[in-house]
Amino acid sequence: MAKILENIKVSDKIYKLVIEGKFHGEMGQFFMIRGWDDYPLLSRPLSIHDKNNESITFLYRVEGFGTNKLTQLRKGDNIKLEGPYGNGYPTVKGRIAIVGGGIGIAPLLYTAKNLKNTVKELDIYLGFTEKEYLTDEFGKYGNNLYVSVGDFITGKLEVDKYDYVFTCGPEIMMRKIVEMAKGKNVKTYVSIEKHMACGVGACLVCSCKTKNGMSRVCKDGPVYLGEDVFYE
Amino acid sequence: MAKILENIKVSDKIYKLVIEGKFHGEMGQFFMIRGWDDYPLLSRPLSIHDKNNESITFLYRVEGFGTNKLTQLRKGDNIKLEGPYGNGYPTVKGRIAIVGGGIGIAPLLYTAKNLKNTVKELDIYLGFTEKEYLTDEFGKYGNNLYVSVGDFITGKLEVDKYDYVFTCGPEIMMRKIVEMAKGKNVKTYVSIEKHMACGVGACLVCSCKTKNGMSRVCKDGPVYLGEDVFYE
Amino acid sequence: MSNLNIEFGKVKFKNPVITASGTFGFGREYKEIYDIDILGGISTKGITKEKRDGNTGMRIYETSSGIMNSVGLENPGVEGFLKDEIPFLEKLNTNIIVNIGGACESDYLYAIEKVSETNIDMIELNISCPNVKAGGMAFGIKTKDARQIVKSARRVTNLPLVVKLSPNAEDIVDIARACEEEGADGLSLVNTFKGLAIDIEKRKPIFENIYAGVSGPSIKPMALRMVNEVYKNTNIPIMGMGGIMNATDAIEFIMAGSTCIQVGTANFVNPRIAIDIIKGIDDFMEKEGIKSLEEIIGII
Amino acid sequence: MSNLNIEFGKVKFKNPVITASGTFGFGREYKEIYDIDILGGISTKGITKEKRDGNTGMRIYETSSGIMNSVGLENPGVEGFLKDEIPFLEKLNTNIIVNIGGACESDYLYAIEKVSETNIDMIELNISCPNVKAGGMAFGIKTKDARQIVKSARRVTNLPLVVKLSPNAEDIVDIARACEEEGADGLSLVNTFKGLAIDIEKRKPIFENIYAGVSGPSIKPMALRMVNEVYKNTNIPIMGMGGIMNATDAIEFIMAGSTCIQVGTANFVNPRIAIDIIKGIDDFMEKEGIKSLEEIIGII
Ligand SMILES: Cc1cc2nc3c(=O)[nH]c(=O)nc-3n(C[C@H](O)[C@H](O)[C@H](O)COP(=O)(O)OP(=O)(O)OC[C@H]3O[C@@H](n4cnc5c(N)ncnc54)[C@H](O)[C@@H]3O)c2cc1C
Ligand SMILES: Cc1cc2nc3c(=O)[nH]c(=O)nc-3n(C[C@H](O)[C@H](O)[C@H](O)COP(=O)(O)OP(=O)(O)OC[C@H]3O[C@@H](n4cnc5c(N)ncnc54)[C@H](O)[C@@H]3O)c2cc1C
Ligand SMILES: Cc1cc2nc3c(=O)[nH]c(=O)nc-3n(C[C@H](O)[C@H](O)[C@H](O)COP(=O)(O)O)c2cc1C
Ligand SMILES: Cc1cc2nc3c(=O)[nH]c(=O)nc-3n(C[C@H](O)[C@H](O)[C@H](O)COP(=O)(O)O)c2cc1C
Ligand code: FES
Ligand code: FES
Repeated sequence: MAKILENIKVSDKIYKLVIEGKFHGEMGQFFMIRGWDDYPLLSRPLSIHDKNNESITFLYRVEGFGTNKLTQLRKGDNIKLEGPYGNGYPTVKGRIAIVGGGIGIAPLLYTAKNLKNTVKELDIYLGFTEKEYLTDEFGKYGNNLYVSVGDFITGKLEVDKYDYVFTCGPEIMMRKIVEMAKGKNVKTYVSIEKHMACGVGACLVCSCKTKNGMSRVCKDGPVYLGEDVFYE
Repeated sequence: MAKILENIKVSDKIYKLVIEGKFHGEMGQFFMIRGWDDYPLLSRPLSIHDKNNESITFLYRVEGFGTNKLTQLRKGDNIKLEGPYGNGYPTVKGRIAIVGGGIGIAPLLYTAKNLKNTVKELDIYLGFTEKEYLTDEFGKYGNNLYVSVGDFITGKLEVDKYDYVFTCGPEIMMRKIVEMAKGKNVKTYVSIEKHMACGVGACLVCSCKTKNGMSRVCKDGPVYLGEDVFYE
Repeated sequence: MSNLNIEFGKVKFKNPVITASGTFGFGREYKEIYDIDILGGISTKGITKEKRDGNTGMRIYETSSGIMNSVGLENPGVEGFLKDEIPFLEKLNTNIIVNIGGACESDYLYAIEKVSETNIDMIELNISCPNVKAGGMAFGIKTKDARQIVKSARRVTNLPLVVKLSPNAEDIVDIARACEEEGADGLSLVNTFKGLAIDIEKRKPIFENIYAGVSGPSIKPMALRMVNEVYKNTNIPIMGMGGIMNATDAIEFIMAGSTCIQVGTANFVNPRIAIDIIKGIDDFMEKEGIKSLEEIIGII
Repeated sequence: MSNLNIEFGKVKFKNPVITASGTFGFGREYKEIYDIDILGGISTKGITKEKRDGNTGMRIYETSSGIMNSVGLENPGVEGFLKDEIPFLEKLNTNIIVNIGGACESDYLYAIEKVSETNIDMIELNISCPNVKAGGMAFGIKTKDARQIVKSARRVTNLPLVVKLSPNAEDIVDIARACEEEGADGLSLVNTFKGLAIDIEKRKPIFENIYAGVSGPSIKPMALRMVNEVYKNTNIPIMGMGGIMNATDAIEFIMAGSTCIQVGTANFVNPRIAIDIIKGIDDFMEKEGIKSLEEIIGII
C-alpha cells in the first residue's frame, strides 16, 4: 500500500500518477497497479515512467474499466502496486534512437533519462495521432527530438544512423521499425503488450511466440529483440 | 440520481444522510438506496427518517458491506434512491406511544412529527444499548420522552395508558410489546425487517408468514398489526 | 428507432426483451413504476397446481456478483392465478408467458390445462427450479425425465410451449434436443445454478434448504455458453438469460443464439432496467446498420 | 498459533492451503516474492507427455467477478519438467503435487509413470481442463471415461493419486464415486467452468477456442455446493477450490467438506494471498477454540 502524491491529466485521456515511496526498477520494467479493492479482479500493468528517491511516476491512457477507475483517485488515496516486474531495456553504449508512439512513450522517459549518460548519441522520436504531450520533458534528455502529429514518426527515422533503436508503441509501428532495420547493423528492442494476470511469469496467459519458442511477456519480456518476436 | 447534502456521523456507527430533492413518502415507508454503481448488487432499504420540501433524511447504522460503502459518500456525491415503498404507519387519533429500540428509532422521528398534530397524546420511548443519540430531536415532538440506555425500554412502558403503540426495533422488543398488549384494548403496530431484493413486491424474497397468510414485507408491510405477525 | 420486432416461432414480439419469471411478479408492481406495455413480454412467477407458501428461513443472499434465492415457488396456485391475475394480465399490451412448475406430472398437466383456457401467449414449462424438493428441477436433470414431461405437456395444450432448461442438467444439449423432438416450440435458458453459501460463525448453511439458486452477472459466461451450445444443436428458437444487466449483455446472448432474451436479477438493481436494455439494443442496431435482429441471432 | 496440520489420506500437510495448478507455475516466480515453504503444498502447472505451446489468440478475459482463461496446457512436457523443474521443487519444504493432463490414455500413463520415479508427494490427475480439445476434459464429463482413466492411472503409480474433477461433469457425484471405487486417494474440485464471452463489435467470441474456463469469486457458490455434494457421497478426502479469495472462503470450503483447499485466481489479485489465508484460518481457529481442523471438516 502506497500513497498517491498526484494524479493529474496531462492531455486528452492521458494522466500522470505519482506515488510516494522509494521503488526499485529499471527502464522498461513495469508494475502491476491496483487502485481499487475488489473489482476489476486483475491489476493493471503500467511501465515506469519516471522515478526518484521519493516517488515513482506512471503515465497512463484511459482505456477501459481499470484505467477509468484510476482517474478517480486523489492525492492522499491509497494504491497498491507490485513490482518491478519484467526485464526492461538493456544498458547499451553507442548511438541510439528511442522511438515512442502514443502512450508507448510511457516507459521511454525513464529510459532516455538512464541512457543519456551512457550512450554516445541519443535521439528521440515521438509520434502522436492527435496532440503531442510531454515532449518538453523528453527534450531534456535527447541530442535531437523529432515529433510528428498525425503522420508516421517512422517517416523521420533513418535507422542506419544508429547502433540501437529502442521502441514502444503500436505494434504496426514497431513492426515497421524492425523491418526497416532488417539486414542492417542496427539492433532493435521492442516492448510487447499482452493482457496479463499474474504479472510474475506463473500463469502463462501472456505467452508470446518468439523465434526461441514460447516466452512470457511479463517475465522474459516485455522487452525483446525485434527480430525475435516479429520474425514471421 | 440525487445529490447528497450531508452524510455525518451522529454516534458510534450511526450516520445521518441528507439527500437533496422533494420526495414523496409517508411515515414508516422506506426507500431502496444505492450509493454505488455495481456492487453490492442489491440496493438497501432505509426508512424515511425525516423529510421536507428540500430534502429527505435517512438514519443508518453501519452493518456490513452496503452501509459501509454509504459512509464513504461525501457532500455533492450522487446517490440513487427508489421509493417510497411499503405501507407505513396508519394515521390514527387518540393516545399513542412510540417505542424505538436502537436503529429502530430511524422511521419514528418522521412518524412522531406527523402524529404530533393529529393525536391526543404522544409519548416517546427510546431504548439504546450503549449510548443515546438524537433524543433531543425526538423531545420536540412527544408529550413525554422516556429514554433507557442498557436496560429494556419496555420496563418503562405501561401499554394500557395508550390506544396505540407504534414500535420499531429488535424483534425481541417488538414481540414483548405485542405480548404486553395482548387482551388489552391497545393496538400495536410493528415494523418488520426482512432482507429484500426488488423492494416493490415482485420477487417474494421478503415474504413473511402472517395470520392472514404470506405477506410481502416490502409491499404489504413493513408495518403490521402486531397480533398479525407475532401470533405464534 | 430500429425495427425491434422479432418472431419467436409463430409468436410475434414487439421487441426481444422479456422480464424473467420470479423477478417481475405478475407485472402489477412494475406497472406502478413504468409503462410495462413497452416490454416484449412478461414471464410470470412460476404457477403450480396448488397455492404454495414457499420456503422458510432466509430467502436471499448476496454473492460476489450475483444473488442466491430460495423463494421456492411461493404462488397463489393456478386457480388463484386465473381469478386474480389473468384479468389484469389480459389487459396488458405485451406478450404474456405463464411459467408453470410442479411436483409431479399430474400437477403440471393440471396447471397447463387450466392456463390453456385463457388468452395468454405462451407457456414456459419450468423444469428447472432448484429451490423446492419437488419443484421441477428433478425433471430438468436427466433427459428421459425432461422428455416425458414435455411429451405429456405437449398433448394437453395448443399454446406455444417453451421449456425452461436448468444449467444443472446433466447434458443440456441432449435435453434441449429431446424437448425439440417432443414438440416444444422453443427453449428458455438458463434457470438458476444450484449453489451453496455457509455462515462460518454458525457453522450452518445460510439457507434452510441448504442449496439455493444463483443468478446475476456471475453466471453469465456459463449461461451464454449453454445458449450457444443449445443453439448450435437444435432448430427451435431460444430465449436466453442469465446475468443480463445491460444492452451489451443482451446482444451477446442474441449473438450466441437467442431470439429473445429475459431479464431477471437486473430488475432488482434498477426497476427500469428493461427500458434501458430495449433502448440500448435499438441504439446498437442503428449504429451498426442492423435492419432486423435476425441478422445477428447466433452470428458468432 | 493453532495446529494447522492436517492429514490428507496418508499425506501430511503442514496446513491446508495449496496453490492451485496453473496459477502458480512451478513455484519459482512466487519464491522470489515470499517464502513459499510456508505453504501446505503446491500443485504444479499441468504437465503433458509432450511439450505444448498452448492456445493461440487471447488467453485471458475478465468477467463480472471472475476471469476466463484459455491457456491450454502450455507446458514443457514431462521430460522437460523432470529435467528443469523437479530439482528445484524437490528442494522446497512443502508438499509437491504434480498436475497431469493428456490427450489420450497412453499420454496420461506415460507422464504418470515418469513422474512416479521422483520424490514428489502426490499426483493430481487433471481430467477437467476445458481449454484444449484433447486436454483431458473429455475424461471428466462421463463417469465411464473417468472411471477408465483412473483405473489405468492407479495401476501405474504408487504415489497418492488425487483426481481433479470438472464442474462441467454430467454427474459430479457419480464420477467422484467411480474415482473412489477405482482407488483414487482423494479428489480435488473444481476445475474451471466452461464459459463464453463475445465481442459484440466484432461479432466473434473473445477466444479463438470459442469457450474458455471461468474461475474466481463468481464460481464460488457452485463450487462450494459441488464440494458438499461430493463430500456427502464419498469417503476419500477432498481438496476444495473455486473462487477462494480469503480465509472466510477457505473455511466455508472446509466446512462444506474439504480437507485441504486450493487457491488459484486469488494469487493474481495479491501474490501473497496464501499467507493471509493461512493466517486467517489460524486466527479463526484460535477465536473459535478449534484444536484441529478435523473438528470442522464437513460440519455443516
Ligand atoms: C508491460 C506493459 C506495460 C504497460 N505500460 C503502460 C503504461 O505505462 N501506460 C499505459 O497507459 N498503458 C500501459 N500498458 C497498457 C495497460 O496495461 C492497459 O491499457 C490497461 O491494462 C487497460 O486496462 P483497462 O481496465 O483500462 O482496460 P480494459 O479494456 O477495460 O481492460 C480489460 C482487460 O484487458 C487488459 N488490457 C486492455 N488493454 C491492454 C493493453 N493494451 N495491454 C495489456 N493489457 C490490456 C486489461 O489489463 C484488462 O485485463 C502496459 C501494458 C503492458 C503489458
Ligand atoms: C423496511 C426496512 C427499513 C429499514 N430501515 C433502516 C433504517 O432506516 N436505518 C438502518 O440503519 N437500517 C434500516 N434497515 C436495515 C438495513 O436495510 C440493513 O441494515 C442494511 O440493508 C444492511 O446492509 P449492509 O450491506 O450494511 O449489511 P450486510 O449484512 O453486508 O448485508 C447483506 C444483505 O443482508 C441484508 N440485510 C442485512 N441486515 C439487514 C436487516 N437488518 N434488514 C434487512 N436487510 C438486511 C442487506 O440488505 C443485504 O442484502 C431497514 C430494513 C428494512 C427491511
Ligand atoms: C427471486 C427469484 C425468483 C425466481 N423464480 C423463478 C420461477 O418461479 N420460475 C422460473 O422459471 N424461474 C425463476 N427464477 C429464475 C429466473 O427467471 C432466471 O432464470 C434466473 O434468475 C437467471 O436470470 P438472471 O441472472 O437475469 O436473474 C427466479 C429467479 C429469482 C432471482
Ligand atoms: C490461468 C489458469 C491456468 C490453469 N491451469 C490449470 C492446469 O494446468 N491444470 C489444472 O488442473 N487446473 C488449471 N487451472 C484451474 C485452477 O487450478 C483451479 O481449478 C480453478 O482456477 C478454480 O480455482 P480458483 O477460482 O481459485 O482460480 C487453471 C486456472 C487458471 C486461472
Ligand atoms: S501474466 Fe502470468 S505469466 Fe505473464
Ligand atoms: S423484496 Fe421483492 S417482494 Fe419484497
